[in-house]
Amino acid sequence: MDEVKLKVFGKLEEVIGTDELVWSVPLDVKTLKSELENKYPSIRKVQFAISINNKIASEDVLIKEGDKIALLPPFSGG
Amino acid sequence: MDEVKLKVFGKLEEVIGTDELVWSVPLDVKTLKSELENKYPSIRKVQFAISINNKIASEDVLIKEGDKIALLPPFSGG
Amino acid sequence: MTEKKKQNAFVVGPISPEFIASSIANHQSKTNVGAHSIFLGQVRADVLNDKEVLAIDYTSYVPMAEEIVHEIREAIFAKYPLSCMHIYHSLGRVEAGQICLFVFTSSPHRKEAQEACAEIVERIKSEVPVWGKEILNDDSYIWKENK
Amino acid sequence: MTEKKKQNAFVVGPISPEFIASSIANHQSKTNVGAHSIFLGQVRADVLNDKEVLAIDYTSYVPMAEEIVHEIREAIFAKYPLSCMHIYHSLGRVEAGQICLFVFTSSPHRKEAQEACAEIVERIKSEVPVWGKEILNDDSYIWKENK
Repeated sequence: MDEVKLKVFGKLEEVIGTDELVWSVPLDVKTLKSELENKYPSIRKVQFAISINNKIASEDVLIKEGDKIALLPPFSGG
Repeated sequence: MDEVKLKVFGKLEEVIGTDELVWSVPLDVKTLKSELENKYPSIRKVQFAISINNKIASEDVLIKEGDKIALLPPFSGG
Repeated sequence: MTEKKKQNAFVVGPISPEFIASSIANHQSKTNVGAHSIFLGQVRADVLNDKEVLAIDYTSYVPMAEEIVHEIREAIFAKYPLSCMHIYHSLGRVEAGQICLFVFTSSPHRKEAQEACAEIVERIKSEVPVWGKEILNDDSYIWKENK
Repeated sequence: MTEKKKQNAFVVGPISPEFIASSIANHQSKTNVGAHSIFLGQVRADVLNDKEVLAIDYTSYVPMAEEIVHEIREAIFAKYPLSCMHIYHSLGRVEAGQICLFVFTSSPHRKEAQEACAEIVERIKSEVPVWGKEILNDDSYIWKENK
């Protein structure tokens, strides 16, 4: 079965308890979000975006092996 | 007879040939301008404002003894 | 003399006034430049829940952040006739009163440098994956969120 | 920590990057400040009638100029919630590539510092009695006019 790594940042890293997860693919962004929320119910209270290959992805995009995925809470640079 | 000093700046200082004139007062700003243009015809081609006590003055203001007067060509600071 | 080479946007720790000075001094040879606009972000000692912010600890998803900063640079160079553009953001701990963001634009006339600088700052804050953890004076912390 | 004391706006010769750096460094104790906006005017080596501008020689009606700068400061402090404001303009000769105007505003949040800085620059250029004589590379000169 194919897998991708999910990089986890900021507040989410604390809530999930790690800076990297491994996840089975293919699946779309919306499905990844709901699988994450099922496995880590406490992340439901954290708003976050998902990036695929350094671009913020919309919910219908398919994630496949080799994609670089990251879970990004709201930015606070500057 | 009462007199004031007129400070002369920038391009006007060159055209008139000095950085200070002495002028008979009282007279209004409009009259001063026309007297200056009669005495120094070449200043007609230079746009300039007149300040009284560090404020740009409109043409109807009366200049009297003790006023600080300056002839100010267009600014070019910055 | 347009300068578009790829630059690293991140520096470790605060951005020093001396670094800013040398960045300004480097532009004395660019005699087509008439205006520089600089924005500096400085860490505020805000009071949150009766506790004072001592510092902000910045982290980033650096590969994505560098890519986004590069896209912003290209878009701003395409939109405004700039001679130069420099963008630096801190990573790691920056104390209250120290500088964490330095945006520097230069152009022949002032409007372009000023508008480009303001637009870059807005885009950096909303698009670049950087997170600031506000360290409070009782050793607790709060994750900052840009509005 | 609003700082409104009367300052002299004029400096003789160019404004150095080191002066700007120390001005920035002086604000590290102002921990309510989150944003600095800086504008720098730099002398351009424009080509006029096939001759290059080597330098600008600035003169001013200083007592009036200081009074107008003071009025601008008061008006801008009244309009924007600024923590600090600094305005410096050169007198005398400033070579192409050197800095002749330094406007520096600081505020808790960025919008106020940015807008105040831009407004000060516009007002300085249109209201303050300063004249620049552009010295050309054949020893002739042209009196500059702001548009």
